Amino acid sequence: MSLELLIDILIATVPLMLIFATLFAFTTWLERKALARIQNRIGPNKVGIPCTRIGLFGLGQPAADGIKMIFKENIVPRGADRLFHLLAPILALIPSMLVLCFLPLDFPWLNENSVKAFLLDGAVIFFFAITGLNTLAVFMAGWASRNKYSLLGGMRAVAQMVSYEIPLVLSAVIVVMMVGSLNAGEIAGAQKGGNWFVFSPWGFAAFVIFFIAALAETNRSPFDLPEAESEIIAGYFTEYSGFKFALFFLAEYIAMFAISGLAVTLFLGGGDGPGLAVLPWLSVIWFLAKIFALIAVMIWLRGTLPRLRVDQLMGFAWKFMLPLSILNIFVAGFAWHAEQLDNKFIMVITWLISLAVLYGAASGLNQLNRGKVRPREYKYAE
Amino acid sequence: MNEVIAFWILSAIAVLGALVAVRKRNLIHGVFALLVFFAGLSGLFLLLLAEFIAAVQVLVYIGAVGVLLLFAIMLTERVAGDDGRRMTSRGWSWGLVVAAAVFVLLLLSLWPVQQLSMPKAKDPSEFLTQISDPGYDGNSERKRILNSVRTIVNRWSN
Amino acid sequence: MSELSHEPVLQQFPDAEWDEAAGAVIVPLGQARTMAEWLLGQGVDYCSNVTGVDYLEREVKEKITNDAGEVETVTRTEPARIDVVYHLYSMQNKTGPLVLKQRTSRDNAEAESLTPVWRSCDLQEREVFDLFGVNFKGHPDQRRILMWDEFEGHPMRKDYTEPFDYEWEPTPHNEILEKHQKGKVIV
Amino acid sequence: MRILGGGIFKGMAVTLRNFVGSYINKKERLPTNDYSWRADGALPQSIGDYPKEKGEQLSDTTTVTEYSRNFPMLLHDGGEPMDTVRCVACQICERECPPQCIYIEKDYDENGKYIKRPAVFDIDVSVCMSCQICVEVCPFDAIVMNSQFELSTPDRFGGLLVRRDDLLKSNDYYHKIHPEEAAARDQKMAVEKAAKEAKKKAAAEKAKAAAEKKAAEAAKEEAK
Amino acid sequence: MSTAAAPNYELIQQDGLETNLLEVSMGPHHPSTHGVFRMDVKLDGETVVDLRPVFGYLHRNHEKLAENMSYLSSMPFTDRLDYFNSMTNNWAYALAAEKLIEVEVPERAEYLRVIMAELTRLVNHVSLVGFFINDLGALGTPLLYAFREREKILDLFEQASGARMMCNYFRFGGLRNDVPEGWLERAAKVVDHFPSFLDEYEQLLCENEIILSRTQGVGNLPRELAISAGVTGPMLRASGVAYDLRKVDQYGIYDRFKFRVPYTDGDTGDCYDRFMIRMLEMRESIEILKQALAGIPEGEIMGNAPRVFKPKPAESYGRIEGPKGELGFYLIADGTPKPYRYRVRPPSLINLTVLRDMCLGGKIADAVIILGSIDIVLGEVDR
Repeated sequence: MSLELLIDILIATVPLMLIFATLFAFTTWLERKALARIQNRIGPNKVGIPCTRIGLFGLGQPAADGIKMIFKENIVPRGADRLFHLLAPILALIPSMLVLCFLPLDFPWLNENSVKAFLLDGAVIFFFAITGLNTLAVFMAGWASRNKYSLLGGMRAVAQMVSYEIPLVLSAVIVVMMVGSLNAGEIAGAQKGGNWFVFSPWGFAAFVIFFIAALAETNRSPFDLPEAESEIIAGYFTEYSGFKFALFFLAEYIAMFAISGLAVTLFLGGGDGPGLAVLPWLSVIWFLAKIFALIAVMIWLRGTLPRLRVDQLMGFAWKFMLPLSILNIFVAGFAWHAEQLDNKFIMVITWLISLAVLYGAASGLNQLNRGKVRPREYKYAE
Repeated sequence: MNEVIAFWILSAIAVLGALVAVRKRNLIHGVFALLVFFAGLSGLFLLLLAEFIAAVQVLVYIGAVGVLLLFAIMLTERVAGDDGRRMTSRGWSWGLVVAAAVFVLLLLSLWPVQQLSMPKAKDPSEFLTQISDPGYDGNSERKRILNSVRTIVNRWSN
Repeated sequence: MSELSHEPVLQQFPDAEWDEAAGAVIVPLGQARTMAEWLLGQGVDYCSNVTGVDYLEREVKEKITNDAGEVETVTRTEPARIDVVYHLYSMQNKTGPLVLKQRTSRDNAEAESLTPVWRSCDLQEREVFDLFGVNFKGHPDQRRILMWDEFEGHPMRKDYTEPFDYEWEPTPHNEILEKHQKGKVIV
Repeated sequence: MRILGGGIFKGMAVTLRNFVGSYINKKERLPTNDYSWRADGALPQSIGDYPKEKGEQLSDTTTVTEYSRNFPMLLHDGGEPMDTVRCVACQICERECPPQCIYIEKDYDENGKYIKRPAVFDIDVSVCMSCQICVEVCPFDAIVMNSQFELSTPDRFGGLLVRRDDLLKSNDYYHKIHPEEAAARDQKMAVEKAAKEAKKKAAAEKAKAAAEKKAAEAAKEEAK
Repeated sequence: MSTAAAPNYELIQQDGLETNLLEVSMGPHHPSTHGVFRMDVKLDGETVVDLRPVFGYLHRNHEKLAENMSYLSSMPFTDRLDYFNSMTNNWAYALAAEKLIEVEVPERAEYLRVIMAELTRLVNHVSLVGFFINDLGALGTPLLYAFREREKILDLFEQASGARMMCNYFRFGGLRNDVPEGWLERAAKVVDHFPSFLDEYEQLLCENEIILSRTQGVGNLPRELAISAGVTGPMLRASGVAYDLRKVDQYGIYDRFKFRVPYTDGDTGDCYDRFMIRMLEMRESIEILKQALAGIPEGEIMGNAPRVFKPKPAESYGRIEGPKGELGFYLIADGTPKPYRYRVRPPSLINLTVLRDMCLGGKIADAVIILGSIDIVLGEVDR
């Protein structure tokens, strides 16, 4: 009996890990290539099939990088906390891998029982609980390296992650409110048939807040302060090399997948998309495609934006995102009640009002926070 | 059988974490050990099918309390170095007495919990189907846990 | 750019000399600070360049007309000295330059710091201190700037000799090549 | 009214334009890999696929562009290099070289007589800073700049100290790598040569005239 | 004048709670110190409470080297001062030496000098803006766009002088050689294309909210302090002083061109102003380039100055408006072929005087961008 359970668990988890590890490799290539093109470079194009000159658009690059990473020397600084230095990358990887299980991916090889092992009632809550562990890993890495830059990076990371978790959760609350369930599968199911939450003013606002907070949670540009290269070298993984660094790297990307996956589940209809009636397994493809769309936007932002300063980052979370997401909860509540009335006209009015309120609040908060910051005019002397 | 093994493993982790948290000279190490203890506890909750409490345990204790502790240490201590300060206060004997008293209290309150017993699932997979079953009433589980907590509290206050 | 005339300076400070060949005002001893402050009041608000010049003791042959009206070549010894040169401009009037020189002896080189008047002298006077060994009285933070703190000597002085471990890399011939073959020079 | 985050969207539009442009409009967006905007339009020789296969040697005429300079070479006018070498070992370049990377020894025949060519002419490539001062001060147009760039070697003194015989290159080679400059130099040399010859001729004529005069005077004297 | 007061190198004491300061040595190996520059920073949390610039890691005593070789021989060494702008370095040195030997520069050479100097200014400003945004944390996108355009100008330099960065192109009394055939047309093409690139660049950067909020109000440099501290170049103009040596000294033939000098009204003088002044200066440089490329005459390129000469004993100070500020060369001739005293007035070094004043009270990230907005090149700071 327990063997069957073990097999069930393996069937559910191993493909998940394999798929996302492969996707991670692919994403590193994609990111390098896309960034290169954004910056008018070519990007990796040499590494393809070994011992030939076939480049395959540089698709062999992740493999080559991986091999390099594994064989690189593992350097632990003198005076560093050896145990924590070792534990930190592992602790970073485990939670990000773990939360992948909560994504409502309907793999065709999973039977009714096994897949639902992960569809706990409180999947969304579990998701946030476990992604919160990342903070600890980052702090551990920053502290254990015994490097001032690492410590600064770790402190920044903790402050940033704790602050952005609040708007992240508050915007997810809206969806939970609307669906009335914390179950990821139910949330995805509620959006079947193009009825995605992102297509409503409150849903859209929540999605934007969620996405921005997700950028901050995963330390992506423009919120990559914990690893701000121009200020604190590489932040908390300044002192990491070789395979430990690779683990951090992997953890970061897996976390990106996970949080994009949650965004897809909450706002973009999960595996919903055309053609599902004919081929049910397409839902997995749709799900992954949506994740990649979000990751593409992340890459695009990374190629465009400089980063914020620490105080601005905090100000943005507490003075802009938090009030807006709280307001959004109220807006969504009203909208929910309006929806219950089942009246087209009222719905339209609700839409318009909530649009106006949200946009007005956003620009008002923006004005408040920005102060006198605006483009300037200059004089000329002949 | 499975849950028994899991229970012992998790308990061991929790107890070890707690012991290390108490014993460690280095405050940061201590905090992380404490977090391990919390994690073990959360696993125990999960084992009791109290998944919500387990999640909240992780969210609140590891996510919030742990980070709060780390922040507090970070802001008050010299984080970059571990100065070997006295880890036991002079009044440790009083602490021992209080700890023993608390332990006895807990021991006294232990026996009704055993009566409550864990859900008698014959098949582990039943566990899971039970959870995913639409008809499964999570509330009753919660009630059960709450009842046990209430019993403990009542016994203690009486 | 119109010239910044030195005449008013000479009028104000009768002790100041005018060096025609160099086009510079030689600041009388101990009056540099007052002169600088006066100049700042006159609108000379910008000190562009501060540097030192080291002159070793040398013999100068000069043609002079003696009392009898004959041209005569006289050899005289010019004492060793260090000049600290300031190039001053006025940003508000867009005039300049006015060159000030503080003269000091080589052995116990000491000059007045003009940093309190013009902040731009700060790093440059430190550089003169570092490379020429001129001690600036009144400089707020006189440390070595380009050389390291433990360095001995002042490299820009004309009589400075390189230390034995000076890393000099000419073409590898003769003794350099020999040394290398003996394994003494690591290149 | 300013759109919220409008500046960021503008910036994103620019990066998107560049992203797409790097696929469509390579000439504009990827100029470092597309040399068609250059005057000659050609991809520089040997740059195309730079890291070569093992054993695949770069040819001797590697050059980035015909204008580039890298380190000096000695010119000879063809044939046996040391017979037609232009350098006379006057050591002006050795004196003027800013980083002191040239080392010259004059050549003497067995009688100890100075023959106008260098016995040793070494340039230390690791010290040379490609400034071209030696070319400018050379009165004999004997030293010019090579543009070969594949010079890396693990051997500090054997490989980076370039000896006379490796420095000697023919004028034809010079024409190949720097056609414009070489032609101009040849022309200048021709003009100088012509001037010199004219001067020589004039001097010779003068001497001849003087000789004739002398002869005439002598004859006169004799006649006396 | 209060602003000219001596800098206070005492640690700033804070009232109330006492906290331990974190001392961080930023550099000499740090991604954003633009070379081997070091800032000893004392941090209270992330706030900079003390900052001490340390340099000299690249010191090679350029001045002493030049005093031991002929005037011409130190020309290539001037390339290595500010290795981004070798052409303007050459020009400043040539200007100082030409004052000593009193040689006329031919018309065509003067025009080419202006063209080269303004192209250099474009190269410097466009890459500086790129580096600056990099310091702000962008992933090098603006920098690579800048380098894309810089590449075209460097190609022009290579075609004219044979080298892309260490040009060593100017000579006393003219230029080393004439530009090759068709060079002027190619240059005109590059110059004509540049404004459209600048449009795109401005669209990418100038309205970006993150850049605005990161740079505005950061690193304020008041006008009086800027003048007193001898700050020059775009940094001075960003602090509200319209002082441009191309207008003031009118060296070379700058009096013939019509161009404007952008400056602020001096209220702010922050990083944003310094960044924008450079953007605007590029437009003016393009105007000068267009006029110069249209007006360049045919003719000689080199005056009749000898390669090696012995000037009469005299002193001269030549200065130009380099892209980073006033670049001056102070020469003392003593009748030998070598200068008796050779001094470089490095704008990078002197602009660093105010680094501490601008950084105090800011965040550590501000210190990085303030350093970026000063625009230093360590080859010139350390010499």
